[in-house]
Amino acid sequence: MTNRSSLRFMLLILSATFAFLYIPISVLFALSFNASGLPTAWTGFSTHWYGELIANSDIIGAALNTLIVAIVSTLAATLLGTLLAIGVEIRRRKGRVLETVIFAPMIIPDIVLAIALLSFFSMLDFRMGLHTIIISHTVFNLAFVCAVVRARLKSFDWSIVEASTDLGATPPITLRRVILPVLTPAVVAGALLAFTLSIDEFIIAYFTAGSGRDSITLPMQIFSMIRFGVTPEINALAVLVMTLSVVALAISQRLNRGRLPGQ
Amino acid sequence: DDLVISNWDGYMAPEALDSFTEATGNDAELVLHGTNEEIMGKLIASNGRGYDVVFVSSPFAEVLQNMGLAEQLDHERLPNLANLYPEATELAHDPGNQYSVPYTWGTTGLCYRSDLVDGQPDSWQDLLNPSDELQGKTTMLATDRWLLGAGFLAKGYSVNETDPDKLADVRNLLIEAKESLLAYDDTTFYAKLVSGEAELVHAWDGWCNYGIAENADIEYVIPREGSDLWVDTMVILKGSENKEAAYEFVNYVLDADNHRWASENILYKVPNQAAMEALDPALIEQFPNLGMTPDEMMAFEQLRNVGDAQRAYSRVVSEIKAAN
Amino acid sequence: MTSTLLSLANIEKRFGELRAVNGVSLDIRENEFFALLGASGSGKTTLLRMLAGFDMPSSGHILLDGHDISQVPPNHRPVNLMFQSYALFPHMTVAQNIAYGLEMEKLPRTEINERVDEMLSTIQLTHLAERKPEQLSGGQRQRVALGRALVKRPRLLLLDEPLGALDKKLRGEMQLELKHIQNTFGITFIVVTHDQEEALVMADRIAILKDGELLQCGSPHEIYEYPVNRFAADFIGVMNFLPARVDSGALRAVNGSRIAAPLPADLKPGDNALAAVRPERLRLGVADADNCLNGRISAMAYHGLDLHLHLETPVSPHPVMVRLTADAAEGHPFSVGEEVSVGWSARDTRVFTA
Amino acid sequence: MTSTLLSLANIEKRFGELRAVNGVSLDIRENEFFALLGASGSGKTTLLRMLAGFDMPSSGHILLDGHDISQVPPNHRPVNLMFQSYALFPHMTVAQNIAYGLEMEKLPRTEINERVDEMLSTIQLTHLAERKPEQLSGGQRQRVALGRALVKRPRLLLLDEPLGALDKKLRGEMQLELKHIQNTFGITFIVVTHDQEEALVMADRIAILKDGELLQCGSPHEIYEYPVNRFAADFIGVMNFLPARVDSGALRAVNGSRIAAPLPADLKPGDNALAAVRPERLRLGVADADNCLNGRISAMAYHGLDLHLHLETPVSPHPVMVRLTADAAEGHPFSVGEEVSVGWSARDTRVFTA
Amino acid sequence: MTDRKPVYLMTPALAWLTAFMVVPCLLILALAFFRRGIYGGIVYEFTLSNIALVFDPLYARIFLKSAGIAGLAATIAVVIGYAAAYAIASMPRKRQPILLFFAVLPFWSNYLVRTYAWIVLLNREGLIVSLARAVGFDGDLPQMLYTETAVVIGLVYNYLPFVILACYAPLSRLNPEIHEASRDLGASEWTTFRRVTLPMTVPGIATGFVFVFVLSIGNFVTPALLGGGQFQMIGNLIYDQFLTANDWPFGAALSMFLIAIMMGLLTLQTFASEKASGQQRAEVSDD
Ligand SMILES: Nc1ncnc2c1ncn2[C@@H]1O[C@H](COP(=O)(O)OP(=O)(O)OP(=O)(O)O)[C@@H](O)[C@H]1O
Ligand SMILES: Nc1ncnc2c1ncn2[C@@H]1O[C@H](COP(=O)(O)OP(=O)(O)OP(=O)(O)O)[C@@H](O)[C@H]1O
Ligand SMILES: NCCCCNCCCN
Ligand SMILES: [Mg+2]
Ligand SMILES: [Mg+2]
Repeated sequence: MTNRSSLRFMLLILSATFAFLYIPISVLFALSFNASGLPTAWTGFSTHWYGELIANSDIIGAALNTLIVAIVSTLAATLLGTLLAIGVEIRRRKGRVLETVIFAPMIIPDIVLAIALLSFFSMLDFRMGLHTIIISHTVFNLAFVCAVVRARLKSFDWSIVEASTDLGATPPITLRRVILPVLTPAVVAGALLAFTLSIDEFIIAYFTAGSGRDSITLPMQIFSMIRFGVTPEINALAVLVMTLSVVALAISQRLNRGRLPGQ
Repeated sequence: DDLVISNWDGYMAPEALDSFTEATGNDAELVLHGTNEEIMGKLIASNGRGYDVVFVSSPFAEVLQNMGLAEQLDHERLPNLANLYPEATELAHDPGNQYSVPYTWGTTGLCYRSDLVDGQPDSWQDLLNPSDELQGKTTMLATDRWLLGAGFLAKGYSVNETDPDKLADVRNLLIEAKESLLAYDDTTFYAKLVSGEAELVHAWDGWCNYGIAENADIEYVIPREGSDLWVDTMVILKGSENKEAAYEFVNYVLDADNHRWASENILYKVPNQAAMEALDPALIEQFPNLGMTPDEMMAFEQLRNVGDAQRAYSRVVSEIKAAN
Repeated sequence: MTSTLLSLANIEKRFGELRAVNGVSLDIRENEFFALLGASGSGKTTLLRMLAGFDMPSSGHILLDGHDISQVPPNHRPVNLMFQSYALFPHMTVAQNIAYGLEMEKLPRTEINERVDEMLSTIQLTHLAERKPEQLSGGQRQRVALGRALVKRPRLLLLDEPLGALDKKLRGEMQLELKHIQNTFGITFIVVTHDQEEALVMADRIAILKDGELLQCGSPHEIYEYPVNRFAADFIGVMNFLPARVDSGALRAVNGSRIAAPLPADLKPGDNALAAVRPERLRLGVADADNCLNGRISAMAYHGLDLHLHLETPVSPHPVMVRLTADAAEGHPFSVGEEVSVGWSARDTRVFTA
Repeated sequence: MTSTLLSLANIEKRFGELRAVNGVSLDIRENEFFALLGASGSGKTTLLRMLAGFDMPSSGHILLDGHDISQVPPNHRPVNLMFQSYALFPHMTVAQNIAYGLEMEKLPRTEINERVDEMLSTIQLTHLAERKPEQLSGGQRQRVALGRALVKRPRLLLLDEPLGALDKKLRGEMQLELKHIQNTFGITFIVVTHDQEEALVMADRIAILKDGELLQCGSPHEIYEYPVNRFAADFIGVMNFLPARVDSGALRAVNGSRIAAPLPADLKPGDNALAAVRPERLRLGVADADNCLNGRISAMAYHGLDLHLHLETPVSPHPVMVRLTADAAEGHPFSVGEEVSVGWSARDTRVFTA
Repeated sequence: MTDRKPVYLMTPALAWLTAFMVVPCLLILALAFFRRGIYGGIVYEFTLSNIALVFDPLYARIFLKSAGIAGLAATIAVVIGYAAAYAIASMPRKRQPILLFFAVLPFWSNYLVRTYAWIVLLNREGLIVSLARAVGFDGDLPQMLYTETAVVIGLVYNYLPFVILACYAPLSRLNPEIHEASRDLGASEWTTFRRVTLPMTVPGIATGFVFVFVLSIGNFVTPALLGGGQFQMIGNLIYDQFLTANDWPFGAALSMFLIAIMMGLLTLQTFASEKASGQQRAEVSDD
């Protein structure tokens, strides 16, 4: 796997994939700096749209709400989904399975889940807001996290779990000190996936949001703006979000040099 | 609590709520919905709670009424109703404005690039069965009622037709029409005209105006077979906990100045006589369809809730969309 | 000191159709060094896993200090297992692997460090303390697994092939260390090993498993000198078997010659039997031997400290093996094809039912 | 038949700072059974991995039939490796694991099936052919790994501890089988083993690795009887070392007594030296012995076929080990604390620089 | 005790799912057995007509069509995503998290924004065409936007990172010696990949495939924007029943149908991937 020609081949695959992933991104990057804001023609470099963006408190507020929803529901889903995956795999190894409930959140059409939750919450007279979006996002996110972690658990060496127990660790300690660290790459992958899903989710968020502005998420905001096409501010926002993410990563890298998630 | 109003994006003057607050002392919040369907779904599932005033198209207002979610309007509290054209108080979906107040109205027709399209299109056939040059350069509205509407009008049927045979006719017509279509689009069709991707699109008049604003070669025409009369309305919800303020809001909108101001901002006709009479003539010059009179519009039939026939409509639309 | 620590009562473990462990009953005494021997797949690992608590016996009971521990989870049993496959924690260094069990006991950090350092030097891995398992050689991994189990000083330590991957030198040292730890801390050991010499040297008692069943259990001397049956005799050490028949109180080889040997009571005239004698009990020449045998050298093998001769004889279809000390061998320059006579005494002969 | 198959020229492999293999040069002959011995971590696996083509030497060359194969990928080398960790395919059954290598050769299905069946019976796993590796015992897994490599009948077969997890009985049978396969198919074997006896019995030649360096390479007899230095002597078998000094042509032990031994030429008067003698070369009594020694029995160990005495003597800080045959031992009922005299001859003594 | 452990690991998630999925969804899905009111709404009168309607060939056709598009998108995404995950997993271990990060980063922009970027690229007057013109190509380019191809591209693009993540998880710690053993036995890199690595990572592939498939079949934004609304996914159909037609009973019936089929497929997939990856019940317990 480490010989040079296959390494070169791997680099080729990576470059091609990343090119595919980033071509549309470079388009919106360019658009965000296009003076006219129209996708049709380049009319000169301008940071005008970034100014517009900063001034647009609706968009900024929605973006912040999205971030809150994504982060909290990712954390909750990662925790619940990972534990679920481990539990299911332990159990499956013993021969009993209960897959359906676990797959369901992925398969249930968004609109069904959305309407069901809204009906349910209003039946119970549940106050709605960001928290109800978070609760709802956690439902499907945890299923996705669970699926990723399970894919990894299929090739997990369970004898180290026995070793840990044998050495006196209680199940929670084994979980924390042995299973989770070994699963870290998969858990990180699951969390990234949940975060990504949540950040983009529209229907369920729309239906489970409260009725005020304080629980409007970015996709809700953007979908409602669709009749004007994608405005250049939104492109600017997308660029800003990605840039900030890279900056955050760089800072966290610097803070714990050499220690990355997944190591 | 703040008054919560749900409306489409850009369907009010941007500062409208601030001046409402200033004028009445009521705090108000605007939330947005992308489509009628979204807000309807949300209202039905939550049993009409959480919102005070919603902006929806007339068939949806009818549904709100049928489901018992709409407030029976107390006209005493809406003195500005008097500003409406008489025609606007007797609209078919809600004669006497029992539960809804018209906010905007207009027609559905063809919006096209006069610089690219040969001659002036004047028939639904120009859309459904376009000339060779227009192949792959037309779009139709995607929402089921308006999509079918184009077919009904082309065939000379009622836009609320429920006869199965006639529905089948329309289905066949629209399936054929699909061949020459670039896309179904009810959100960005005007942008496609501006970019030149499309040259002739099925459009609501006001929205065609957005195109005209960017490219003066864009024009709007009502085909000779006619149009529907669409009406977007304001509905106060029965479940509203701020009815007082909700009435004040609707009344505020109906104020001649305010409603005119809205029209100038969003380039839609408003059913407000006082407002329309005060409209800047230059605007009508630039956007001729703003000049259409209630009289002319009343010639057209309104979309109505079709009850059980909705199932057949959905099915037909599915058949069209599934056809290749 | 001979009180019973662990009692297995009729333990059975099934995997589907297969009975991996089949009705084993056994007492292990306090502070004993107990060796489990058995062919590959005979159920040794399965047995240890049940003692450690990872598998439930399909039936039977396990008593520790007289209490049934079948329901006690592994982390609450004062029992540790060193895994045959090592089961090292891949994300921890050598030192962390070893410290883990002590941390579970919530010992003070200084004590943990002390004991880990001590263990590292015992297993001679001090210089690799910071390595991850994947950067270790096979033997180094085994030593980490061993150290990780040993450092806990449990009452009962189960070791599944603890020294299998080590060279002889290191194995010798580790054996001494195991003995030392046992004596110092009074730990009871159950060791699975395929190295019979290891078992013979180190164990107080040995159990032989065959196809999940307990064949024999006894001191090394008993097991080596008085195997209960043909299989046990064959399994431990090397044994020459001579087919024979009981004939009016005497044993006769296939060629009719008499074999002088103590006859077990249950053999009746006419029964088929096997006479057995260990290669090292055969001596060159027949002077004052109870039994003697002539044969032709069919093969010779040099084993460092001794020389093995394979003899073709009239009394057995298989070559008879003779083990000569290097000393004895150097007196005679043997060559293949040569005829030699060997003798042995009656008391070195065992007789089994065939 | 003694043409060189494989030549290693000054092979070196570094992991960071560590030189896991350090300047090894070696010729392996066609059809030879070559054993690699060395302490845990001495670089044996690393060396095999370079031969198989998984690791590139940091420097040096590997020639097969005179051609440099450093750049040949593993699947194009007529070389197979049996992994110390087995590396079985977890998703394939035993039979599929074994068939895999033959399928790679695109052999006809019938031949594959035939050879797989044959190999299954060789490794005695016919009844487990349809099991997955995780359902096998340790020894069974090892046999699958062995079978998977053997069935390919390559020109050069590298075996990393092929029999380490097997009980003695089975190991003996497998050893014979290895020899048999080698003879039948003319395969050259390089076997890593920690079992010296295995190496001594089976190998045509043995190489001893120490800290990545080649210490000695020669026939088993050479290695056992004429180790090149103290380490080699100590590593293979058991050796008693007696510290000594060269004193005008003679060797004197620490207590001043003379040690009769052939002196290596490079030892000069005044040098420190070590006299070495194997335990089995010491005899009870001093009749016609060149050297003699009195000692007190400090420990006794019964090894089945022989008895080991540990003697405290004035000539060495460590106990001197004596290995007596069971026969010889049964004559004397020894007891700890007893004084005994032992003797040995000059030609059994080796002398090393200290 | 080993029996209790999995239960309490699963309890929080299962409780969550029960409260916020099972109960609410059962309430809604049960509507499949009731009648739609004349003006929408529900008439609580038992009927199987909604269920029967699902088996109309029209809906089967829509289902097959959208399954076809989703399947194609999932297949392409799995091929690209697996290759990328494999490449990431074969990079030095400390680089891997960064590579993963950059693989998902584009997807922290916004779905619509990315989809519009594709419109800008693909449309008749778009960048790709302009680029082709700029380099001197003046033939007719096929219509790219508003085609099935565009829909598939959009789906693949948007769900690719999920495949990468799903495949990376099992690839991240494959034992290299198993790979080496295969090479040693005479397999080329490719054969090793096909016969060893691939089967051992089937769970990841299956997971990735399922992700793209379920997300695609329920997607309506991409078909609307990149497909010009000319392709209807089953998710879209269901959405329309609930929101446009206000026909909850039929929407519920369609949903049940979709869920049942997907469950069936998933059960098959679990079964198949367990066979392929060598997972088996470790023991036959006697209880
Ligand atoms: N990937 C690696 N990174 C760093 N050091 C390594 C790596 N692999 C092996 N080593 C070190 O190289 C040395 C030689 O290892 P090798 O596996 O060749 O030993 P070995 O002779 O096979 O030992 P054993 O008999 O214990 O299997 C050891 O000290 C080991 O720790
Ligand atoms: N999970 C399992 N499923 C089915 N059979 C199993 C399983 N584990 C072990 N076995 C079988 O049970 C028998 C006993 O296995 P065990 O591991 O106890 O043998 P062992 O004595 O430790 O052998 P070795 O010396 O080779 O390690 C073997 O035949 C093995 O194939
Ligand atoms: N079936 C529920 C899946 C929810 C995920 N929705 C994500 C939408 C991303 N655009
Ligand atoms: Mg075992
Ligand atoms: Mg090794």
